[in-house]
Amino acid sequence: MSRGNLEPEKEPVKNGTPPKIIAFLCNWCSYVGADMAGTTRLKQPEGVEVILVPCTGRMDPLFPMKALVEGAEGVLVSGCHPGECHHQDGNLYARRRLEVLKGFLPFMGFEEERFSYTWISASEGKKWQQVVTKFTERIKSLNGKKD
Amino acid sequence: MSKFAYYPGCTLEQLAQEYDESARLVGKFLGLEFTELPDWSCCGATPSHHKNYLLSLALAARNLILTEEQGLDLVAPCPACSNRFKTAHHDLISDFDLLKKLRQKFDLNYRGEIGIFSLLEVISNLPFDLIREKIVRPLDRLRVVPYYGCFLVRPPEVTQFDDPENPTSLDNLMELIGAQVVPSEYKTECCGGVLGITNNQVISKLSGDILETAQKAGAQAIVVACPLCHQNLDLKQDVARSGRNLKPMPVFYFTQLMGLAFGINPKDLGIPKHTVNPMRLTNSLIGVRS
Amino acid sequence: MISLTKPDINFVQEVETLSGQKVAHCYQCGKCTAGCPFAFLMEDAPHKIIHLVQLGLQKPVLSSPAIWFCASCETCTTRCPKQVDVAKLMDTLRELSHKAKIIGEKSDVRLFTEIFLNSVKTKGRAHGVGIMARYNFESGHLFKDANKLMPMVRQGRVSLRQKKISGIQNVRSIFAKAKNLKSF
Amino acid sequence: MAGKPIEMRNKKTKEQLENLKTQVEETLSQVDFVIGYAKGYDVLHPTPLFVRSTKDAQALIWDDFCINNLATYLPSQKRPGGLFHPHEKIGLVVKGCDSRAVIQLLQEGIIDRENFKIIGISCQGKVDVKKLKNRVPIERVENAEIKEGSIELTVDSRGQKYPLEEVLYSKCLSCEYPTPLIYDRLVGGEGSLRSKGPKEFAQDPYHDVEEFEKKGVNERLDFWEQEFSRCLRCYACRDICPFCYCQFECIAQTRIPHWLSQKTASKENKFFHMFRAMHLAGRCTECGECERACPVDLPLLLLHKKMNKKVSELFGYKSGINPKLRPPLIIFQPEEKNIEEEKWE
Amino acid sequence: MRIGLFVCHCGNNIASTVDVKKVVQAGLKLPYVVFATDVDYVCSAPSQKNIEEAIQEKNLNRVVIAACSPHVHEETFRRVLKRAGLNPYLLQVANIREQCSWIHDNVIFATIKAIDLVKMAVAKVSHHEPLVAPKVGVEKRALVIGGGIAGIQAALDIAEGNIPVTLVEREPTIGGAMAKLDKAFPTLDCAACILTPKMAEVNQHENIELMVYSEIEDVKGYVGNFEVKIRKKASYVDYEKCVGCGICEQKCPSKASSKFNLGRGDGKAIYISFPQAVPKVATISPKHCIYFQRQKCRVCEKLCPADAVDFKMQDEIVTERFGAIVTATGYSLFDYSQYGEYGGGRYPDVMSGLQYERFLSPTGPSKGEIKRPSDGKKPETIVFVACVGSRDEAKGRPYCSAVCCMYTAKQAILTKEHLPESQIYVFYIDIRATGKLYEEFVRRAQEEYGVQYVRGRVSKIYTDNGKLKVRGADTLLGEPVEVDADLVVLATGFGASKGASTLAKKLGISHDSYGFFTESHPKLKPVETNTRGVFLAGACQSPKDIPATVAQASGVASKVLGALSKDQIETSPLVAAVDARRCIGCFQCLGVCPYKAIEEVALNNGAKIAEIIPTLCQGCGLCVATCNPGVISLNGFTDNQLISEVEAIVKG
Repeated sequence: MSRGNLEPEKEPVKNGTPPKIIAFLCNWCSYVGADMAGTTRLKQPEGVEVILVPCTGRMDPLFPMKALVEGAEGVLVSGCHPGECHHQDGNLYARRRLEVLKGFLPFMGFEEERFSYTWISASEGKKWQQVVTKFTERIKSLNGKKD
Repeated sequence: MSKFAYYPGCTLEQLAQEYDESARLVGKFLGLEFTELPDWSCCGATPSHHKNYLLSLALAARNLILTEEQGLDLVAPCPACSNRFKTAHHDLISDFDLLKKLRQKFDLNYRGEIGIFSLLEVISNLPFDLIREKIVRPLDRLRVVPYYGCFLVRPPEVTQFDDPENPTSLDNLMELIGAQVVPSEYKTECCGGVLGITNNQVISKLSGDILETAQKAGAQAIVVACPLCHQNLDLKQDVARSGRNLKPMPVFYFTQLMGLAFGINPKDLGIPKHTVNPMRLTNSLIGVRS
Repeated sequence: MISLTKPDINFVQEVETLSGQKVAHCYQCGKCTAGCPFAFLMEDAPHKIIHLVQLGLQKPVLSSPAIWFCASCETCTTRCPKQVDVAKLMDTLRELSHKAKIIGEKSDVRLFTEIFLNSVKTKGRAHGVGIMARYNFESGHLFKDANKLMPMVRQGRVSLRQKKISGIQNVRSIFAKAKNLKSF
Repeated sequence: MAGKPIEMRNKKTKEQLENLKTQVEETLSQVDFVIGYAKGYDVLHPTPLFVRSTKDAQALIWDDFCINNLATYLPSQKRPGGLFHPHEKIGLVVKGCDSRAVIQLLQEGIIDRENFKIIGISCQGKVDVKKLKNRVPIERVENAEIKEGSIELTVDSRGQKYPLEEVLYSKCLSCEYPTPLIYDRLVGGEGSLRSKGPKEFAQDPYHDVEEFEKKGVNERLDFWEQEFSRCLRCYACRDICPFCYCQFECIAQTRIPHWLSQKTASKENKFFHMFRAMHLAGRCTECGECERACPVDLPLLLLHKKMNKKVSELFGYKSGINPKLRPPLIIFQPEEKNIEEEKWE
Repeated sequence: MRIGLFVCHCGNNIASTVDVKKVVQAGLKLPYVVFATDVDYVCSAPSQKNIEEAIQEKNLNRVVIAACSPHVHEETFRRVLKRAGLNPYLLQVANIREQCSWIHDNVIFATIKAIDLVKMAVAKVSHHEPLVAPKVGVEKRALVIGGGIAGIQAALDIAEGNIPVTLVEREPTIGGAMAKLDKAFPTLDCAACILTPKMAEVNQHENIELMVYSEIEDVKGYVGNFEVKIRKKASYVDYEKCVGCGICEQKCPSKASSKFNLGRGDGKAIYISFPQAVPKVATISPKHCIYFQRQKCRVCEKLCPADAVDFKMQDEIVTERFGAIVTATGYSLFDYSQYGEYGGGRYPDVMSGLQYERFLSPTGPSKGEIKRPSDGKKPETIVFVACVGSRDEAKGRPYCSAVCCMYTAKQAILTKEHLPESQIYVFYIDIRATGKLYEEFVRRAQEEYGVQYVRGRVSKIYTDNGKLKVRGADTLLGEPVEVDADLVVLATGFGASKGASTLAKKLGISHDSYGFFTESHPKLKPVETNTRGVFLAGACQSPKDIPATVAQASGVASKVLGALSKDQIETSPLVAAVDARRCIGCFQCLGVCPYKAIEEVALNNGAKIAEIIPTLCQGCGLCVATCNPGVISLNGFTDNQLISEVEAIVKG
């Protein structure tokens, strides 16, 4: 259990409330991975809210877009590793669409750091912890720059 | 039965006389009848089986046979000896060819009908009440680490005595005489044994560790049941302590401490003979200002 | 490059019959080494010695100083999960090394063994002082533990003389016979 | 600075018109009607013309203002209740740029090749009325003619003159396909600003995108905030787009799914234009009709060009060129060599 | 709409970091929430009862349960709703344990987050609609692909359950790899003796139709209703007529190497794989047949007493319907010629384990005598090399093949029994002997048979006047070592069976990067695949030994019998559906569906629209994300449901 890299989370009052981040996780790999992180008690920042999707193939780029426009501070999408999609190729379609979105958002005035996607297998609880922690830190420092 | 053939062995005859004396005294106190095995010879000790297995058997067998002639069980205060005897006995009775070979080639006619015990074994098997009622001055100021060493408990199928990894017989005896037993993870780690004679490195590491843990654990003394251990821990304690920040620490034979508890005079128990001066501690134990 | 081809089967058999141990039973878990108080002195740890025997590599085994560092504390034997009597194995290897006249570089122990047994052979009992003196003399480090000796003499703990036991004859015959006998 | 080709320009345009008329007439025998251009309410605003007879054909025009992308009509051909009777065969006058839309629609399987005929007509660039706007009161323009590389306007019966490259559509200045990429008949052979015209006419099609990308992220944010705050959500941009063939089903107005409300809040408008850009990513052929149709002059093409730029960077794909290809976002590669995924170590 | 909210303490698992009471209070303020309470263990039997009662008394029509991950108890709670007379799909679970209380320390923020999660769930559940699981009729026949021990066992067990089985095998005989084995560890019983009776049984069983020398051409349909095209390859011998007398093989003048003996030993162009082949029929391999090569010969045709030879035979494709499919396509051995350092297949006396097995076998090329292929001499020193093509990332095989340790020990023992004088070395990295009696077996090889195990990988094998020099290391000695061997046996590892990935595509199941088929859940659904009605048995899923394979095959049989026991099967209602009134017929969805579940249908106004076959749809939602006008919606994950979740977070 590495709380070490989460020291800042220890006194949230100092840090202010954790940034609101929406994470879309696929039902077969990443959601299970996130659960795994839970069962192994891997501490994580509190701001991350998970939305379950059946497969990253379901990821219409409009969801992250909507979330950001509506004021989410960061959006993360995670699915099965390429080649291991439970629904064959859903994540490979998603990769193309999300990558285009990723390139488009900065053009519209959203820092590119605010959106990302990754692959997390059912057994990679540890990786999930690392990703959300890194991502949250990233958003924090962005907000830091803002004000 | 409280009648035994008593086998002092070469060490007790010489370097460890205080063990011999205290053993006989305490034995008497507890109503154990020790008659020294007539014309006993060396048990063979480690060197014999280091060099020649049959030799080691034969040398041990000679004494076993003498015992059988006495119609008594054998008690050897020195675990090195008792262990040799037990091993020989064990090997001989479990391998008939070996027994035959011994008869034919050495005409050593061992029947294997005797019991072989270390002194600690005999005494710790006595009913505790019998011991308790002999106690006149419990050593309740003594914090001591009981140290067993190798030969008493290993290998179990040979020694048939106590737990090879965590023996308690000596602990119990010490508690019985009022002493406070300080536990030590090293109670059965080797002190260096026979290698101690030829190799000081061994002493300073192995015996050193034993001393250090004992002292760190807050013990005032170590109690042993083996003259070889005593030699490495007491006689050669300067070597053992070398390079370690340790105070000198007296090492007693369990018979000596029991003797003290029974009110026997330290001198008669050969306590002053030790290399590391035990007298201040001894006196404090028996309430004599020194 | 060690060649494993054509291992010395006889050697393996000799070890196994002498010690009554089957070396093949050892699966090299290393527990013996882990528990051996003397491992810190050994170039070849106990489990490695056994493995060398398994491979039938006589010379490296018998010439290994390690076998002389075993004080028969029996820790290995007591703890071996495959019930191999390692200490016994070590005895056997020393015995064979004696026979094969292969002597490990560190032969102090061996020297002591000789002197000790000699003393027993002549007197029937081991004569501490005699042995020490003799050993110091032959091993070259004179006055080793001399500082210890004197007080003991004063205390009369050690007598400089040692009388023979009356049954010395049969002790000597034991030595004689043992010498001539093959151990198995 | 005006080069020879410009002088030939008017002559050529007139020849083309004659040629066009005959082509249309001939095409009529194969289709139910041909869509071309006719004079609108003024010289600057030609309007689509549905030619059902040789008589109608006489109303056809072809001048420097015929910008409308007629391909926009094609998708409704398939849809019942659309503009035409189902599967009426159509003839279409198509410029080089418009032809990309036709190809893209074919690629998406929205139209069947056998259901229409294309009369390709090569083009030398059209005049951007919006560029005139901020020079003259265009509602009072009585006549417009191109002479010696510049446009001569008659406003309130007084003549005014502007260099051609100042008033041509930006897309024309960087036109790569003056001649249609697909057609059954071709009018006027080749004739391109790019090939024939002066060098400075040729421009990098994405220079404006790159310019904008240089701005800081907050600057970009504010820019769009401002722009979209003007959007009326009249959906003209969408309705004129050849690829917004969802028409009434567009999620901008549905309740199921309910992506955004109808209030013209800048947030809502922004999301509308963003998702439209997303939907058009790799499909938009940059005809610019959305921008032309926009009553408040939003720089919409900038969005779509950005998307196309990204798509071509990622998948080396350009829309409306090859009818055999599949749109990039409904296919994938097991290994995407141009996608650099984020490492989370 | 009346939503009921139940927040679980889960003992202290949740309550210790989430202020459950606060969550309940916050919940009560949410739209449509008419009832909210906290529960100690919401999954406990009494709590379930309470929820049922609450649903009825408060007449709730939506339920949100904030507790552990939906993956743990969603099904449980759906049943609760059902018992309470509510549609089971009007439930939403908020995961406030795995993804909240267990990963946070700070009570304030953990509680805030829990409340957010509840908000999301409430928002989403208010968009829930009652769903009904579609039912489909069931074709009560099973297809088993692969006639190895896995397929044989599965077929027999299914057939015993009175379900007709078609067993398809691509070779001319069933038996698979096991038929090639001499003996089987750890019992050392003769492989043939235990296998051939089963093969015969397959042949005779009234419920089993055997189709050898056939392959799967195409698979359509879905659980209960698969339509499978099977290609019967031309064997040029009429299996109906052939009596397996073998005269043709004796008299055939051609030369070929025996496929059954893996290229070791001679064969003929027309061949019967092995004496106990089932069916015992001859097959012609055109590649070697003189007639096919040079248009003359036809000796077999002349001599065949049953006149079964038919040179004009063509491939034939038959179409059959099945309710369930079992894939038991086994494995392929790693090709050891990829190891240049081991001779890359140049040395005749270096062979694979299975090839060596043939030499041990009485039916093998040397009639069970161990001889060096090179000179036919009895080998004195034999070296076995473990992990050839296993646990070797450089060769793209990082996994353990699970059986090599054991078959190596077996072959070492058998060798010792054949040649007691031989000296045997086994180079290994670790011994993997986890099965029943396995470790004991490996110990026996060393302790009783004196097989010399050397811990270390072999680095190079090269020839040196007639000997194979095997250069390895003894990592226990920490020394490089060398053995002069007469014969070297490489314990080649398992790979996916040839053509596995193509078959996977046809079946719509997925496979891992090595080509082994992927099970539905590594622990809890080891024989199911992500395509309902398609099951896995044996080494096609991962390297397995015979006991494990047979066990899985029987497991599969029970699954198949279970699936085919009903007259109708309920499929998941969480599938996509097209809004026919809105579909614009662009058909972009058609191309992306991985399950071929979308088809084009014409409305009577002539318009063409997309339609989804619910029983085929696996609910991945790819089509939904592809549909620009959003006319496709995925039950349980509609745009509005997900949007409402997003808004619950950012607006809430």
